[in-house]
Amino acid sequence: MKTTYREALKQAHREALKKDPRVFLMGEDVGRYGGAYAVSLGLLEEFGPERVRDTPLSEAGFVGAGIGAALGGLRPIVEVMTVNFSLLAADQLINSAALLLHMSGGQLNVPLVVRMATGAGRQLAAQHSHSFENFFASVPGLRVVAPATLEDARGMLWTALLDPDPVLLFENALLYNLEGELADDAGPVDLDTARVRRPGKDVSLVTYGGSLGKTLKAAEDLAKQGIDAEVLDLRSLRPLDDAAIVATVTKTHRLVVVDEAWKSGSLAGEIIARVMEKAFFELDAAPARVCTEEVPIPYARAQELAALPSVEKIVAAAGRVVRGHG
Amino acid sequence: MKTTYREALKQAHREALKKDPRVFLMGEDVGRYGGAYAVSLGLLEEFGPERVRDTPLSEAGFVGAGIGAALGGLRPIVEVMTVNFSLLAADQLINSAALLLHMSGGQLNVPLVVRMATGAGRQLAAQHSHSFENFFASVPGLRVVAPATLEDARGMLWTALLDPDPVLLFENALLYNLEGELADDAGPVDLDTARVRRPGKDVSLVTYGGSLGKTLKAAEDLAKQGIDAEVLDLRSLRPLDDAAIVATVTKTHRLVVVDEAWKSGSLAGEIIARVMEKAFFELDAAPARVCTEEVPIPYARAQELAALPSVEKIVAAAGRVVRGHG
Amino acid sequence: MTALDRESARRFLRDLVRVRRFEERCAELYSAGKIRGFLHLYIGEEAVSAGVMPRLLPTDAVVSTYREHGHALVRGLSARSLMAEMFGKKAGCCRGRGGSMHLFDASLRFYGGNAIVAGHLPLAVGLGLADAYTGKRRVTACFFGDGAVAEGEFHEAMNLASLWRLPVLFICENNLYAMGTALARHQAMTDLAKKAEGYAMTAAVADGMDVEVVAAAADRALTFVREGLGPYFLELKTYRFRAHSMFDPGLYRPKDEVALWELKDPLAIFSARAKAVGALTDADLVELEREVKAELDDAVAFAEAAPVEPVEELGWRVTLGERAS
Amino acid sequence: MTALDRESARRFLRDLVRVRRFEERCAELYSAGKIRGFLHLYIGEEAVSAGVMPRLLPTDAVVSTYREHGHALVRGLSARSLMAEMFGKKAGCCRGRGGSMHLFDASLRFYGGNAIVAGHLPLAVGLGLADAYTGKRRVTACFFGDGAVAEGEFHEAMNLASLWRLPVLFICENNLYAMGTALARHQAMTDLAKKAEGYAMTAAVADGMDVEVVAAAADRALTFVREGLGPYFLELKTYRFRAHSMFDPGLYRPKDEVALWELKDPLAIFSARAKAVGALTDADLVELEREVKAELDDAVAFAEAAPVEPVEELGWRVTLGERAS
Ligand SMILES: Cc1ncc(C[n+]2csc(CCOP(=O)(O)OP(=O)(O)O)c2C)c(N)n1
Ligand SMILES: Cc1ncc(C[n+]2csc(CCOP(=O)(O)OP(=O)(O)O)c2C)c(N)n1
Ligand SMILES: [Mg+2]
Ligand SMILES: [Mg+2]
Repeated sequence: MKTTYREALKQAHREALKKDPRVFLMGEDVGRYGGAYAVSLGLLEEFGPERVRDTPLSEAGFVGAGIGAALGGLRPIVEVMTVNFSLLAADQLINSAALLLHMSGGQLNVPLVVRMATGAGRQLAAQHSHSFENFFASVPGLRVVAPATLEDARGMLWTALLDPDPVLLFENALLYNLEGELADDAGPVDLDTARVRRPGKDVSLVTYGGSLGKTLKAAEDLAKQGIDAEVLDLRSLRPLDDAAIVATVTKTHRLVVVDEAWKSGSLAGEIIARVMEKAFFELDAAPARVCTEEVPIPYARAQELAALPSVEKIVAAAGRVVRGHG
Repeated sequence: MKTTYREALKQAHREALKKDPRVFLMGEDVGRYGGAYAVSLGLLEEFGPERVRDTPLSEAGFVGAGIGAALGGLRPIVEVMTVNFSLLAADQLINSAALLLHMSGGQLNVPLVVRMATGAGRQLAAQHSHSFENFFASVPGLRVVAPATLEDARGMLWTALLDPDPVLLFENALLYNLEGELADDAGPVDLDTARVRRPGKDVSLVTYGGSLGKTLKAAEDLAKQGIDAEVLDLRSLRPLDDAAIVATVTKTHRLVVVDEAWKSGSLAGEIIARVMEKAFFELDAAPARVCTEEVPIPYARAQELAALPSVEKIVAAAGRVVRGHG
Repeated sequence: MTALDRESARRFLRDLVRVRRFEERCAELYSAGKIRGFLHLYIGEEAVSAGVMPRLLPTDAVVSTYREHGHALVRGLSARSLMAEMFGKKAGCCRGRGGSMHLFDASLRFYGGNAIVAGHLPLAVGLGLADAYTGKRRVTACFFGDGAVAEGEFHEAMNLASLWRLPVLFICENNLYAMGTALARHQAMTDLAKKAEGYAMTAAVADGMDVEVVAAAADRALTFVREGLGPYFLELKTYRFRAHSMFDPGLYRPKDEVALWELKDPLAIFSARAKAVGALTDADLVELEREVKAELDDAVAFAEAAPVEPVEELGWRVTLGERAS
Repeated sequence: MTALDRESARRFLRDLVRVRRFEERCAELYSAGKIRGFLHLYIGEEAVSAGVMPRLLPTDAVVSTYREHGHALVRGLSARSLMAEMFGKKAGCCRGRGGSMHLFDASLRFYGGNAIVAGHLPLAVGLGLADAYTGKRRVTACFFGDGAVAEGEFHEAMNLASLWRLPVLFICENNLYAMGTALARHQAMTDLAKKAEGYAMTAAVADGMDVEVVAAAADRALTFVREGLGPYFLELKTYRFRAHSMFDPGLYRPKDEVALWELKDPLAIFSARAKAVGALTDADLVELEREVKAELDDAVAFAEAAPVEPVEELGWRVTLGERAS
């Protein structure tokens, strides 16, 4: 069936709300407004205000309430409207959700799902264009995933709800309108493994989330230049699927990581470090990162585009890595 | 003169408060209590409550007020008692302090200094043992430094106050009692450069902050094993002194990074990625990271020690990197 | 309220009309694809800015939200610099980097244009602190919505300002909705001014649709703050006539509620009154609209013609200090 | 308050004495190096826990701070499991991972032991939400200090609880200081119960040094919450007789203030009264002290002898789910 990423997410919510009475959705404007990105449009009418719960602007408060509700036996889906506001809930996500299980001596697990829109590219300027995935992915106790396809948008939510630990789902906001085919019986997918989205032998392009599309497009362009790129979609940002990362690098011996975060401190850096630690002798050339420039992301279109990873930048980086410098 | 890291910091505060009437210190318990780590003990009496200002428990509020005061022409030093509570001020530090200059088209710089204690090792358990330096170091618009010596404790504050941009000073809490010699005329130091704290030729041990002491000790132990390690103290975590990092690796061709953060997403990973990007052919062996294990840091002594980087772990990692695996 | 003279009537109406027409023009330009990103219109709420802003002194500071075109315009940022900003041009007040949500002008002490709800309240506290510290008799006026009141940063800022008796005027533009969430669904205490008591802060409520009422309330508040009596919380009840942003389908408000508030249109109310008391004539209104139209035509033409910031300047002033790397 | 019978007098005094002696033992053991990290003693504040806790049902939930030994002990965590925890032993209630600041017992619905000031208030809201959602008639009691009231998380939690009418009892242990900062230096509104009005929440204030007064106040509050009337804010005025933590030089409180409060010692007051009304005798007191001493001697011996968690178990239950890496 033809559908969109948004619609796939919505169906995932509907399924979860139907299957398990402990599941409820809460967040700013998820109800009457229908969700800032219209993911939950219609769900309030279908499931009522207890299960599709509008919250005040209180990110720490309602994320913390989600943690408490999970401790109390429910299966909350908390929508933090965007990653930009997740900073206000960072204390709850890290000091409570992530730490509780271990520091209580293994007693208190937190079966909480937190969803948020992430990324730039819509001219929303500096305060509304962040990518903090790697920060949360650095925290033991959390699981972090990034659905980049319709199948994952459809399938990750239920698996996340089954997980006994807090799971953060990062939805790149540019993906909501993504259209494509989805099997009628599409259902839960694993949260553990990276996936090769395009096999290739000359260079590994490792990416996730909103950058997958650009990277696949770059791979096509590279093919025209005679470079056969393999594209690995990480899917899970914590834990990382080290085996898959090492496997692709062992195959191609060249590595480019594409990541919408600022380069310094990016997940792209972590990937490179892991490859060095685990497969040092596999690389035949210096790896490269295609990340966002180290600037607050500007509003003006040309400036914003210049700041973000692009197909051209990926093609250029892969070209350099394959052909050597210059 | 013989002194301590704490005392050096205090003298730096006294000097700043004396030199510039726009400078004031604010934070939780900096006044009557004398600072959670006694850094400001006596300053209230000397400079009065306007300049040594106790705040309520409102991390976002008073960090934001520091930003506003900086915009209003003052030179605030804001003490966030520990990095653990900085999550509550992350929105202010990132969405306001870091972004304002660029997104206002270059109009509004924020000459703010934020100090905080960081790190583990005192059996304070999971919520009080964090190391989030790398998260802040990933944000354009911020400058992040980590004084690891008496000289830097004495000298970084004034330079930070002269800086027109927000500067975050991370003080590892285990350093406050560090004793040593400090020149009577010790004064301001630069915030830009990494420093070789011990020259060596066989392996580069790159580190910062609270791990410098362990790393130097490890270098001594390695010397007994016939391994001559060079120890590089990063000092500045943003921007990183790439030239110094590349220089040491170009000299030794072996790299171990020591960092008290959790390994995934650590600054140690960023260092390795940069070395790969900028000096790929220099390394003769896979680099290694000695970081904190990926667990919430436990209270029990043996468990906490097992979780943290140690002299033994550094020695072992360096040994492996120099001698090859095994 | 003193009797309305011709001079002040013209000023009030001019500000109301400038903001209204500016916003209407923005809406059109958004549809035409000239303005992008988020765009939050102030239509319906003009009396707040037109009432408060002229009572501030040039030495005072203003801190606002992402719904701040009206604040910026009445504060004195030129229509040209605002329009160019929204077009993403270098001649904009922030070189086109900020867009609609981030309008700044340091020379006018206009501190944004902040898009994290309630994140700017602590900044206002700090600006007030700087004035108190240096003994300057200035006021910082901080605008925010009803939705912001639920945020922790609101709470911390209110306590700090009151505890330290800082010269900050908190102006809550209570338009009854935070995006699609009605006040009673986001606040346990819907009488927002009452919340000020919890911070021992003086407060008042006023009709935010009547520019004269707003101005009088602002005067009382400003006198209080300027006399060094501490901060002040002013709740202005208002309503936005348009959707929250250009992405908002606007399904959550009853039609008759909207219709009822439209009857309180601040432009309609004020111009009718000004004519009734003889302070303005129909000819004045026509003249005023013509002036404003000319100003906006000029601003749009200017913005259209202005160049963008060159891509090479992307990294200009990420920091102000010299940096090694 | 009903007349004091022997049974309840014993219970009250037992709890007061157990907490007091437990804390004194902790202080000694800290000096002896057996307990490490941060240690925040509850001495002086015992009447709060001894008054509130027995009024809760086993099905209710408790959420507390880092100054929670007294809450944990009266809630029913054994002295053995607490002492072993503070010794960092595997037999501790959290396997020695939490220490003094992080006492948890899921079976008793004792949710910490939370060391980020005010960070646990949203958790209490969530626990209350779960009960409301499932129609369970349970109460979540959340303890916090006066300092926590300044945090944004307090504000957000209070609004949410009241907005959604959740069965949460907020208990503010107002000991007049947040570390070294006196109430009037951290709160613009020092009458904390008044803050509840800003959230349309019912509130009361009571003497937190008198265990019977506390119990009666708790009963009123719990009846209110259990009847589904919404959350309740109970301010209990108390005082800590010791320093904030073992690192605190304690220079910020006037000696005569401390002396004055020491006259209100909850143990002294209550035992005197119990004897005066004939509910207890001196012999009872001696007997009780002996019992408690035996319990604590046993707990310490147990903790001393208990093994630590093996280092190989460091990574046990970082997550509960199976993970690839
Ligand atoms: C911290 C934060 N959370 C959420 C948002 C998304 N958001 C933008 S405006 C808004 C509603 C704000 O309502 P209010 O404060 O009443 O201002 P109004 O838009 O009505 O003027 C929301 C939820 C945001 N920008 N910042
Ligand atoms: C968010 C946060 N900020 C600061 C601290 C450090 N700190 C621990 S206890 C405390 C004082 C808390 O005072 P109060 O809430 O009155 O509780 P009390 O200690 O008096 O029981 C402070 C500042 C912390 N743990 N968490
Ligand atoms: Mg509003
Ligand atoms: Mg207190």
